[in-house]
Amino acid sequence: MYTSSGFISFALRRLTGVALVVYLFMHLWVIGSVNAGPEAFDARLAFVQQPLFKLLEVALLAAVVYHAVDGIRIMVVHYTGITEYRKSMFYAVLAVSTLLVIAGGVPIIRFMLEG
Amino acid sequence: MPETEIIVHDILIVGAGLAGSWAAMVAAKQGVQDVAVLSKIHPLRSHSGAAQGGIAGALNNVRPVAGGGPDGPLEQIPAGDAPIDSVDLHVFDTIKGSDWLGDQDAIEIMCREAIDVLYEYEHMGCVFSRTPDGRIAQRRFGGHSTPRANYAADWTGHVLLHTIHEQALRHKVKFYNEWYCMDLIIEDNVCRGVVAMDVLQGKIYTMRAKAVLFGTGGYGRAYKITSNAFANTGDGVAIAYNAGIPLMDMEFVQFHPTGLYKHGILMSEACRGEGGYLLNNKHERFMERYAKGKMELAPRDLVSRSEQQEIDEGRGVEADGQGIWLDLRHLGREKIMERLPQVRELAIDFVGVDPIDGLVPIQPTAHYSMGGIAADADGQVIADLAGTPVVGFYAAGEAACISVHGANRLGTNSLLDASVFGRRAGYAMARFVQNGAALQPVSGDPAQRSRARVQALLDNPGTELVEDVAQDLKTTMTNNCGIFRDEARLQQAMREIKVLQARFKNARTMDKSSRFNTDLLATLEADHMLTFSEVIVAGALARQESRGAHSRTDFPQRDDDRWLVHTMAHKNGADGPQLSFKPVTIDYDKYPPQERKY
Amino acid sequence: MRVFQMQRISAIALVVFLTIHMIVVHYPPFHIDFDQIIIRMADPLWKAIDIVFLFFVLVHALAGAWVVLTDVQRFSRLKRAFAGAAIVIGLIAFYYGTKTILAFQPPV
Amino acid sequence: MSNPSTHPTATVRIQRFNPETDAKPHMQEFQVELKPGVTVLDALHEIKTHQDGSLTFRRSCRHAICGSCAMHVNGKNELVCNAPLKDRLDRNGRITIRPLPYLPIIKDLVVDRSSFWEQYLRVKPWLMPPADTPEKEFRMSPEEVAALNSAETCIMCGACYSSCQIVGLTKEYIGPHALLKAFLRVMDPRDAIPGARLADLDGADGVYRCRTIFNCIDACPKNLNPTLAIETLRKLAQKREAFEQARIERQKHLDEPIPAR
Repeated sequence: MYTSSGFISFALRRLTGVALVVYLFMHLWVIGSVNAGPEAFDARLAFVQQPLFKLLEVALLAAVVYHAVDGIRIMVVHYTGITEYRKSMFYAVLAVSTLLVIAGGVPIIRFMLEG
Repeated sequence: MPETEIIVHDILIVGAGLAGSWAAMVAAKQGVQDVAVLSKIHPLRSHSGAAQGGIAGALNNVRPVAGGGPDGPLEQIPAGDAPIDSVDLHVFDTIKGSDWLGDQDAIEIMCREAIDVLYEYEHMGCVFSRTPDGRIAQRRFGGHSTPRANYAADWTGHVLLHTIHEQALRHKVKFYNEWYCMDLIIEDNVCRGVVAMDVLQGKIYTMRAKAVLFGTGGYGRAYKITSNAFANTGDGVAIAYNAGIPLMDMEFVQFHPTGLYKHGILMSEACRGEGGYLLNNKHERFMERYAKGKMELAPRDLVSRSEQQEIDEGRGVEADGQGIWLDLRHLGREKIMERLPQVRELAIDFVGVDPIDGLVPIQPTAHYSMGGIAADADGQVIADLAGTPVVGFYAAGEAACISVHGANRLGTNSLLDASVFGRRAGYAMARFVQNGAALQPVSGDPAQRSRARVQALLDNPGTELVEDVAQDLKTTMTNNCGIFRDEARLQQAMREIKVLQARFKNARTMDKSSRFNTDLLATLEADHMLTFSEVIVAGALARQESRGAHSRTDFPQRDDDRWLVHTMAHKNGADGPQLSFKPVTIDYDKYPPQERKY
Repeated sequence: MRVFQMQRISAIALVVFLTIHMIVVHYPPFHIDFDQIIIRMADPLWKAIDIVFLFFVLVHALAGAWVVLTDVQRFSRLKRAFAGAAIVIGLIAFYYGTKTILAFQPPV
Repeated sequence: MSNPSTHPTATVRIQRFNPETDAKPHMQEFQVELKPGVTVLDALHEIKTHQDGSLTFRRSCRHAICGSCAMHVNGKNELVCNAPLKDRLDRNGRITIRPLPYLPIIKDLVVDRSSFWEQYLRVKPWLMPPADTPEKEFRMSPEEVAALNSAETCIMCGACYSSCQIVGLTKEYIGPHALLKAFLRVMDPRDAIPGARLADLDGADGVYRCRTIFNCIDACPKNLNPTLAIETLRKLAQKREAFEQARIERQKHLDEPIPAR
């Protein structure tokens, strides 16, 4: 096993990617209930709006944000050829992701607590 | 007797450095279908790749700026301007460098073909440094009267080795990587193949071939401080000697003036070619006392002797006084980074000094083996003073003594020697095979002897460690058969070698396994070093004169009346080497012996 | 077009669409129900945006999954099978998703 | 000679594996004296020659040019010959040495680099010179040579290759070393087949298999940048025909002096 910041970023990107693929199909399934009418839709929606799912939503947000921001970093490397700042760029991705997750996660948690 | 698996090739080359790879590539390119190379390490690990400074050749691309002095700036020669260099001048410099011991016909071939070889390298993809108008860049080198060291920064050997290996692959040469040659099969003065071990499996094979070439490199590992790789244990030289082939001029071992202090790792001569100084503990450029005309750019034997004299007279540096300063600071950061980047990293890594702003401690280091397997300019190995060819056996590169370097090699002539004569041997072997050479029969099972040898080493319950024997050999060779030699010390070395040979019989191989047994290889290598070291000392004892790298304090003068001859050493049973002497090829009209002054 | 380029182009598209999607649909994270969604989805422009979004998200997800699987040597024989499966799954999901998007109809 | 007891000792943890006797690799500890200037390779040598002769590793030049001795030291790939031992010790005076990862182990620290060399061969590492060669050298500008510096000093040690997680997942990937060699050939104005080379590299096993993990840059003992070479090749592959055309134009003038600027 060869650990490095490059490997951690790669592993996280893959893990979040796979998780998001799984989520995507669940998401389609939930929204798809509209085909069965408003009642079925509201029932499934209510089911996924329980507090536990709100917590999972924060995790989802984190996955989306990291995957996206790290993806942007990789594309910056592709199109600029900058490699010498590879470590600091990864740390910057972590910092930006964390900020975005906090900004997006706090309202979710607050909504959950306030009901 | 067990049935042995036998491997057959048309041409079999042992050693995959520049000489071996050139020979293989050329033979394959000439249409020989079945060319194989075996090497105890991967070909790209060969020590040719460690050469740094350049490869000689009178291309006439560069000249000193008028009025700049001996270490002034260089410029490209403008189109149409008269050349400053010539093959003849290169020949003369090489002869003078060799202290007139080099065979002048071979030297002439080398210097002439240098030009073709260089352009061929370039056409094959070698990435040379360039002049502003796009020609191959050249720099000064010790003992050369013009800037004719063609270079690729300070990794010249590396790019040459990779280039030629790639081209050998392109021409479908078969490589046996990590196969160790153990024996040479010669019957009735005809070479029939080799015995070799597949190191990975530990299996020993008879390998038959119509022609065999040894390009197995030099023997600098017999010394304690050496620039040589671990692999440079002179296996081929010892194997050939054991098979009855004569070794020539073995006493000539070159000490390079700038090995990193204590490590021996090479700081390229390009350091001085680019204008570096050598300083003693008083910060004097002491070369002024020894070679006023050439200063630091005198030939290596002279500079190493001068350094050793400074050290011996108490003007050395570092705690034990065994070092000398190499001063590159005045070259400036830009020049060092552009021309000597590898050298800089070595200094930082191994002695913790950045040459941009620090003095690098160096000392003479055993570097190059002028002697080796006696061969002619086609790489054809000879069996005796009359020049009787050993049919089907060739040698090239540092393992061979075609005698272009005589008593002292000039820097950048080694890459050239390996390339030119490897290439010529390739053509010669291709002709030999294509003119209908037959695969000669082998009597008995030659591999059996090597198997027994290996088994005996593995079964030896001895109390000695192989490494201790090898270290003691290196110590005695360094102390008693080094830069300065005399009768008493050489006798001492001879006695000690005999003792060490006896001790070796009681040495145990610690690793008893068959797969990838590098401990066994080290044992075999130690055996080989003990074999050829005796020949070095015997030659040094016999040669009662000082010539080139062989410097006898009890015979400080060169003696052309008695010693303008090559030393030939044949194995004489257990009695050690039997010496005979072969005249040097000299064109007395063109290059008569002169006093050698710089 | 190479999978590599599909990934890059869809990634750039997703950065845009996903931002819109997150802000509009999930924030502020009030309780969502059918009625609220219906109001927005009444606009055909939103339907179009969501269909395009769905397309890119499926391309990115399935191409990504294919890359993750085929980076493993033992699956490399199945490269084509995986690609076929991804295309079939993609088409079915796109059909199903589009149908879903179109199913959001304002109450008559 | 200094008294051995005056030197502190270092603990060298080495992963051992002898295929003839061991089912799987295990760690073994050795003690060596920490003399000044000792490298990691010196320590391995001391162990091999005086403690356990069966310890097996490759080495040759001992100054970072032959590429034999790349190993996995404290979790990083590097050449052990120019690595000072004292710089590699942790707080407890220990160093951990394993063979290069992601490659089959032959014995102890010796790995099987077959896939590495197969990929090297696959990119046709040799230059294909133009059909017509001039009497003298092809002319190359110092700038054209400088562009190759970042690839020509590769010593094929395998440190990058075996640091790459993609190589760990699939040996079908050409790998950073061979792509860097391909870059050297593609960028060389003397190479006659850059288009064919780019076409070969432009597949799923070539430049598109790189996942931009950067381990190759971190691992390279010669400070080379295979990632950047791969990025460059990817871009060149997209404008392959124009690049090929430019090469044909350049080769019309390969025997002419570079004009002064």
